[in-house]
Amino acid sequence: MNVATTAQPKRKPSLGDWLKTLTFYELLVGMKATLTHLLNYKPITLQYPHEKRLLPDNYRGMLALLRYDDGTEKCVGCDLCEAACPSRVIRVVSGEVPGEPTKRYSKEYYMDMTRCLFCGLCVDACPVDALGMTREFEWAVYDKRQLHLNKQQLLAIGDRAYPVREKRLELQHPNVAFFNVTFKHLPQKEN
Amino acid sequence: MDHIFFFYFAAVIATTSVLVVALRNPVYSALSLLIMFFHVAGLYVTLHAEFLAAVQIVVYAGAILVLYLFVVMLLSIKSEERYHNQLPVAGLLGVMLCTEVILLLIQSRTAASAPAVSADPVAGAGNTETIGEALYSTYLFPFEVASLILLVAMIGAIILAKKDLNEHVQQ
Amino acid sequence: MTSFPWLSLIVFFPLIGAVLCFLVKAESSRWVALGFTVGNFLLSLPLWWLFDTSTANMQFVERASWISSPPVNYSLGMDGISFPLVLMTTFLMPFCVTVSWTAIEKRVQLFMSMLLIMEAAMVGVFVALDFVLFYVFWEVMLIPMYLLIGVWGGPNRLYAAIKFFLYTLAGSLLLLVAILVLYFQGGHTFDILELSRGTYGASLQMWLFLAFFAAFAVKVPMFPFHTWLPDAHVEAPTAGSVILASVLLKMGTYGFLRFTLPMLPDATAAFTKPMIALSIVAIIYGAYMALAQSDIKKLIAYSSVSHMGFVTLGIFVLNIQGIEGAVMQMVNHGITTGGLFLCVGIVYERTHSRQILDNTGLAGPMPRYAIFLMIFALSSLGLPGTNSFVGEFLVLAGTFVWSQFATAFAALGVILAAAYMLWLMQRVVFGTPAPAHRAHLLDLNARETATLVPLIVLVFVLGIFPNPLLSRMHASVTNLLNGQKAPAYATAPQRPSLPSTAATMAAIAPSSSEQATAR
Amino acid sequence: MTFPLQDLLAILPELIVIGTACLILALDPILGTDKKDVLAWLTLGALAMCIGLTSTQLTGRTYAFSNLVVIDSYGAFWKLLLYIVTGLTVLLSLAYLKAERLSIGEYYGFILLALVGMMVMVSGADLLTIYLGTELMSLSLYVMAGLKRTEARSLEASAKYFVLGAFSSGVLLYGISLLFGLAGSTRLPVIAEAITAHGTANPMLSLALVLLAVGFGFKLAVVPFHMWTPDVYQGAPTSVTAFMAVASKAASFGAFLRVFVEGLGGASADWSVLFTIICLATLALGNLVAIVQTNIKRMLAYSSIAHAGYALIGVVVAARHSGEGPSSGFASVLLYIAVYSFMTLGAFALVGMLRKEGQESENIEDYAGLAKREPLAAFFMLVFLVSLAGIPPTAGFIGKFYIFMAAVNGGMTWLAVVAVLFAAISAFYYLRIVMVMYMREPEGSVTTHSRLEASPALSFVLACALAGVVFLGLFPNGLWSLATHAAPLLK
Amino acid sequence: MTVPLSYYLVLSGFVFLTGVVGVLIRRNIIVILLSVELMLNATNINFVAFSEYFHNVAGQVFVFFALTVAAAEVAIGLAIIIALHRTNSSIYIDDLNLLKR
Amino acid sequence: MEIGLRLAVSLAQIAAVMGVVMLTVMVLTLAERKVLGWMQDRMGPMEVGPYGVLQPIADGLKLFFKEDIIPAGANKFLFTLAPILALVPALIGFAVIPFGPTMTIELFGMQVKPFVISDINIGILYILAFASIGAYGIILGGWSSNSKYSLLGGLRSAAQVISYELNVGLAIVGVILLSGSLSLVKITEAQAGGFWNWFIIAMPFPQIFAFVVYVISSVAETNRVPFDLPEAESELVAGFFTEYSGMRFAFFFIAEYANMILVSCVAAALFLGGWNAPYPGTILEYIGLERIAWMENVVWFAAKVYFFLFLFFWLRATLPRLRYDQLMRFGWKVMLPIALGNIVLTAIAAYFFPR
Repeated sequence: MNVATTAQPKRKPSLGDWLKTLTFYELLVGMKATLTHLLNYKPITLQYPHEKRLLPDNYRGMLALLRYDDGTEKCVGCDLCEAACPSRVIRVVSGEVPGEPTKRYSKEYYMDMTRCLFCGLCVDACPVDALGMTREFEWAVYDKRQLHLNKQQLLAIGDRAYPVREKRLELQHPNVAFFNVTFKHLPQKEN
Repeated sequence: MDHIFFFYFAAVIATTSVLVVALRNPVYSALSLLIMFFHVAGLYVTLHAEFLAAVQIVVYAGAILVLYLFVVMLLSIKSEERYHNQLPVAGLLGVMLCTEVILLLIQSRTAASAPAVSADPVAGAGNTETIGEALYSTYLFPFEVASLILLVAMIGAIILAKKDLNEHVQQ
Repeated sequence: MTSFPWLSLIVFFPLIGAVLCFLVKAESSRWVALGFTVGNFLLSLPLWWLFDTSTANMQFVERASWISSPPVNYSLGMDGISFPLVLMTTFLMPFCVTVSWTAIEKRVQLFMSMLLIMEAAMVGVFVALDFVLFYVFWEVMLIPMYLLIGVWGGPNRLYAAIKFFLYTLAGSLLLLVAILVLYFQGGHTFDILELSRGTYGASLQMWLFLAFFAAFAVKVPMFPFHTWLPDAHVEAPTAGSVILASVLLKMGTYGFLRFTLPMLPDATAAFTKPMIALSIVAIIYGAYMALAQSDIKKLIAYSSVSHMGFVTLGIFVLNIQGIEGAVMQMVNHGITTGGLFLCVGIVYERTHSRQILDNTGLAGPMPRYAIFLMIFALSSLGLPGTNSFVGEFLVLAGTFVWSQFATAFAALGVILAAAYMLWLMQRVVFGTPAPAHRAHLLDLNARETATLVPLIVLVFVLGIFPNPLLSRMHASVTNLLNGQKAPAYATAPQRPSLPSTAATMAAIAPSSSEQATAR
Repeated sequence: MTFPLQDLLAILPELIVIGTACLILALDPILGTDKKDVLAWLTLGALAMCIGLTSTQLTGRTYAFSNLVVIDSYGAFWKLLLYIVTGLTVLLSLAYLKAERLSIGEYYGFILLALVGMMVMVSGADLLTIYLGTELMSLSLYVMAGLKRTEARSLEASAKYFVLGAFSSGVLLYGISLLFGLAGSTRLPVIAEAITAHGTANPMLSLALVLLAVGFGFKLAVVPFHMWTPDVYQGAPTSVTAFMAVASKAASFGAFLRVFVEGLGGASADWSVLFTIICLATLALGNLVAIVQTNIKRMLAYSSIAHAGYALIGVVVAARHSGEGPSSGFASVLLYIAVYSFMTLGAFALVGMLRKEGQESENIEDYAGLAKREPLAAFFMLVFLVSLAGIPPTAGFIGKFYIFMAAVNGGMTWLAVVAVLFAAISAFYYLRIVMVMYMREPEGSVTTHSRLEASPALSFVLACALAGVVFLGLFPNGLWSLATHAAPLLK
Repeated sequence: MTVPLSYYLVLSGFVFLTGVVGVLIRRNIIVILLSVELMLNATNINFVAFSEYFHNVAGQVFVFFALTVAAAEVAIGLAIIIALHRTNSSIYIDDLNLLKR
Repeated sequence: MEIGLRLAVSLAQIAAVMGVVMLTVMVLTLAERKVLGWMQDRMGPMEVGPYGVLQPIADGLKLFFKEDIIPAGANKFLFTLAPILALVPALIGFAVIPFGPTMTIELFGMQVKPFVISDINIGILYILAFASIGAYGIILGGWSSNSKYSLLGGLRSAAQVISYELNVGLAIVGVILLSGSLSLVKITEAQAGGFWNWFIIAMPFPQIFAFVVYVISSVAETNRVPFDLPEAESELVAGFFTEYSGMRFAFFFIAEYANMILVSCVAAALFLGGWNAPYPGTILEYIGLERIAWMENVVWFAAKVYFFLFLFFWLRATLPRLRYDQLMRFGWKVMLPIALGNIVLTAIAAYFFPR
């Protein structure tokens, strides 16, 4: 099909065109197509609850808070995730660890998952890798308030999705943890 | 049996015809008329005019009345608040004609027996054929005139209802 | 008797002029109209000599079939009754043109052609011998007259025109019904002479008489139906007034003479008394009304009512003096009143007012005019020596035979006529002219003089020598009264006239001519 | 079943008209907007052919299509009249439609279809045929009346016409059904036989008569079934009004006479009383109400009502004829309607021609000073109005003359007297227009008034109407003999 | 045991009258047309009844034509009503008063 | 007694036919979804019952128990009436359809025609008459809902149904001309003796054009794709039954499917020989099983009907919806002339070569 013929606005219908109109040729072509599909029936449907698709490796599912292998929370309550979130999903209330004036943690941590768009920016922003994305997606609930997750729930998800936890660096002083993590090329303290 | 059918049909026809006039909502009027058409068709069947009964429903109920409803809805016509002020005139006329009808009744009681009932009913199994035969032989000329009437109606309706006269010119 | 179609010529000659008037310019249309009216008069003039005075038969008869079913004929003819009226009509028409010469400024062509159509129709009415033809001519006059009054009339012309039209039409339509009834009762013919010969039942005659009366009495106009006349006269242009007064009014009386008397003798006899009563009422009422007028034209109009009362009076006394006097009076009234209207028209052109108060003291600035006016006025009041005297005297003489009492009342009309006319003269001719109009009061110019002089001449001629005219109508009138059976056509064998008729003729005719010559 | 060639030949004029109508409807979309005149000329050509054909049918009486159609001189008379008025209407429409921007080709098709309806009406020998003809005519006229669809008045006229027309046709059909019940057939001769056989003392017959009278009364626009007339005449485009006022009325009279005389002649004693009353009412109302009109189309509408009253006199007296000699009543009706056609057509043609500020000058006031602006038009109008008033030497007089003669002959002189009194009244409103034309000065500036450009066709129409009015007024012999030739076939 | 003809006549008369009254008292043109349909149906009942009692097929043929005419009338009538509604935006017969004087 | 018995038999017949029809409707609702699914490489309903075969019952239960909502401002009476008006005409039409061969059996001493409820001589007109009533349900449903979408849908539907009904009627005329009868039984009998006698290809004038017109028009008349303008989901939400729910909605739904079945039955009877096999006689007859030969006929009839029903689905799967003006133009400017021309040609052919 070259451009010249399509540019012409109206072609005088030839005898063949008339014949095609009269015999519903185009229509029959279409019907043949559908009939062919019927006869060569190969369904592409996935019976979802019964069979599920394989998820890709980098699937971004439900968010989770992580712990170190000793069970302590990774989160240091720095609020960076809250700042990074474009949908204002996250709310963090941070506080000092009692007795350790330089050590902070998140006293409360909320995620409103009804608003989350799973972009992963919070995960990127976290300096201590305290956030992670799971492969969970079946999160249908009857009450959308149930999607307003608190810290315990998020930690629970993390526990569920990340059975293998990162080891806590014993030598790391809580006050320099920042550097340790972010600048990994720097010389580390000896174990 | 005949009487039962007749009185049933007559009662419904009379009631619905009054309703057509009395109901204030045009849609209800039309629906009453619909019911009446059906019963008139039933009456035709008792009078051995099956063909007409079917045609009555096809034309009146199926075409004419649907058109009415269509227009009523298209123009979104509401029910009337009041009747026309010609009520006295109508009443007078009604009384006058009622008298006539009563006279007619008295008279036709005697006259109804007058026409001799011939042996074979004309409208037997071949009711449709008989009508067709009459239409195309005896009543050929009126038939052609009727076709012209339909032609006029068709073109006239198009001309009247078209939005702009010079529509086709501008194209 | 010639076979030359004189009457058709006279009837249709003006119609040619009417068409011609439309085609030419306004200026020339006046000349065309003048030419055709004068020509028509000249055409009718030979009839004076061709007319056979010895016979009561129709003369110059023409017949042709017009409508085949019902048999309506185009038949024309003339006898002693219609003869003077035809001549009078053709005689007056040129003056109507000349008097309108400068008075009419707008739509001159239309005006002139209307005049000519009027002339054709009027002559046609007088010469028609077929009832339908008569009716056609009778009605044809309505529209031109309506336009004459309505277009060129005075300020109140619309009202006057429509009033005139409706009165006349209503009457004449009843006449049409009467004509049709006559047709079926009188042997399925519309021929006037045939119908005159028929006899009709008494009650039918009554009804027919009433129908005829409706048409003719409106036209005359007799007393209760006269109300259109003052309006029409006052509002009409001069020529219109002249035609109205001189010719149109005569048609009513002509109708009485031509149709009512011969066809419905019994009804006529039965209605004599009321008719005479109405006539006398008209005479006195008209005169009284005239006394009260401040508008000259209106005054003359009411005087017409009064004068026409004399005519009907003369007709319905049903004797030869009365009827001859009536015919005479018809002609005279035509000339005299026509003259008066012409005079009023002339002065109206100058002062643009018809009020007596605006037109006082004309003798000073317009001496010639004053003389002419005076003569017409005197003629109108029936001064012996003028034409009106002859007619009125004959009528009164006839009435005297019928009832002295009635005569006394009728004579009252003459006296009142003298009163209002002389009073009018006193105010108009004498006294001092209104200062506002002083400048406009120029004496008669040549055209106007030429308009009036022939009439003046005729006033005296007919007043002094009425016999030539009387002799021409004598046979017909006698015949009319004689058993009230119309004569056959001239070609038909003549019936012997009864000796009693001859005796009456001998008794009356010399006396009237003697009186005339004595003055 | 044989091919009805004989029958087809008998209705050849109808077939020609139908064929032309269909041809026009087919040609209309093909032709450009500026070429619609072709359709008019096509129409005229067909009419000319029909005149020729129908002239040959002036003698004898043949039935066609199993006696449903009758070809006789009576029908031929009406048909000839209808051809002429239709032709004149088409001619006058040429310029009028252009001025009103109504140049749609279907117009001519509808005129012809209406004409077919009228022809069927006047030549039907069967109530059914006549009814269908009436409907064909009416439906075409409903559409034509509403042709100015952008104008509310035109549509209002159409709606009123339609509502009352549909009502009247319902009434008419009911009457026909009763007659069918009486006679067992709707053929007029059979009905006549049945009436003579069974007598008229039958309430059903009376009811049928009343209903038929009402039905035809609407078509004839006689009082009290006239109420649509003024509105419709005023609202419809003037050329359509002319056609309605003339052709529709003529055809209605033709069918009316045929039905009531040929079919119901046996009961004429009954219906003539009814029509005497209707006639009187028509005369009175038509003439009296016309006086107060200020719109000339309305006035002419009332005048046409009144004229129907005059024509009814002829019908009534012919039905009640008691005088000696043959009744000329029906012939006088025929002649009257023919004469009426010419003068009314002429008057409407002038109304359509004269314009003010691009609109039709409908108000009588708009005619003020017409004699000055348009002397010739005023003169034509004068003649038509004079003729309408029935003043000699115009045709109007001849028409009234024959009608009154019939009345007197029929022994109903009183009716004639009443009629002449109303004729005198009618002169008043006709003359009012003359007065306005000739004796008033035009109001406003002269330039606002105009008229259609002097198209030869329009001039021809006016000339024809004038010639008809004057010629028939002077020489009615030919028409009268035609009418007398046609009318006796009724009995 | 057949139904007498007069019964049908009375029925049709009643329906016809109702139609007439409807035409007179209703203001809505559409309902008026419905009333006209009532009248036509009354006529048709008459025709069919007569046809049956006379054993004459003509009556049924008439009904056929009456139906045709009714259909044609409705087509034209509704077209008029629609056009009228477009210009006047009312279909009440009282509101049609442009054409008075 | 006689009457009562006859009535009882008739009622039984009616009940049987209604049962079959309702069953077919049920099957159709499932079949449509399945066929559509398969044509679009889907599976259709699979959940309820094995391979979803019990889906219609589930749907029915759902609709039956669903809350019946009447919108505010709706005309309650008409809103209730409309679905009934839509359903009843669709079901009534089956009274004259011959499902099987013309035969009479003795039952309680009466002659009973088992395969047709009532063989009336104007059968086809009867069907047309009641088909035209179906429009009322739609137009009233649309109007009484007091919703703009519904009203528009109703109006569209009324115009469309009337327009296409005309074509249906005209397409049928050719068949009537050839068969000389309006009775469906007679028409079907006239096509006996092999597929060459079916009116779709029968001499003297094959009604193939009429057939095409009929099929297309009946698709339009039943408001099916591609003529489903009245219920166009994307334009009018759902057309005239936007506001309907529950059983009322079900009525409309059943009416639509019953209508489909009806027009399919008529098409089969008129054009494809009805219950006639495409060869003379029946195989069962040949092999000596005259007693149950009717079964073969009934099967043939069912096969033809199901072919048409399948055609409906097939078209729905294939074609997009038309624009409204296209729809009308197609009906009046294409279908109508073809149907008229067919009548003229058939009449001429039938006149010169009478069957």
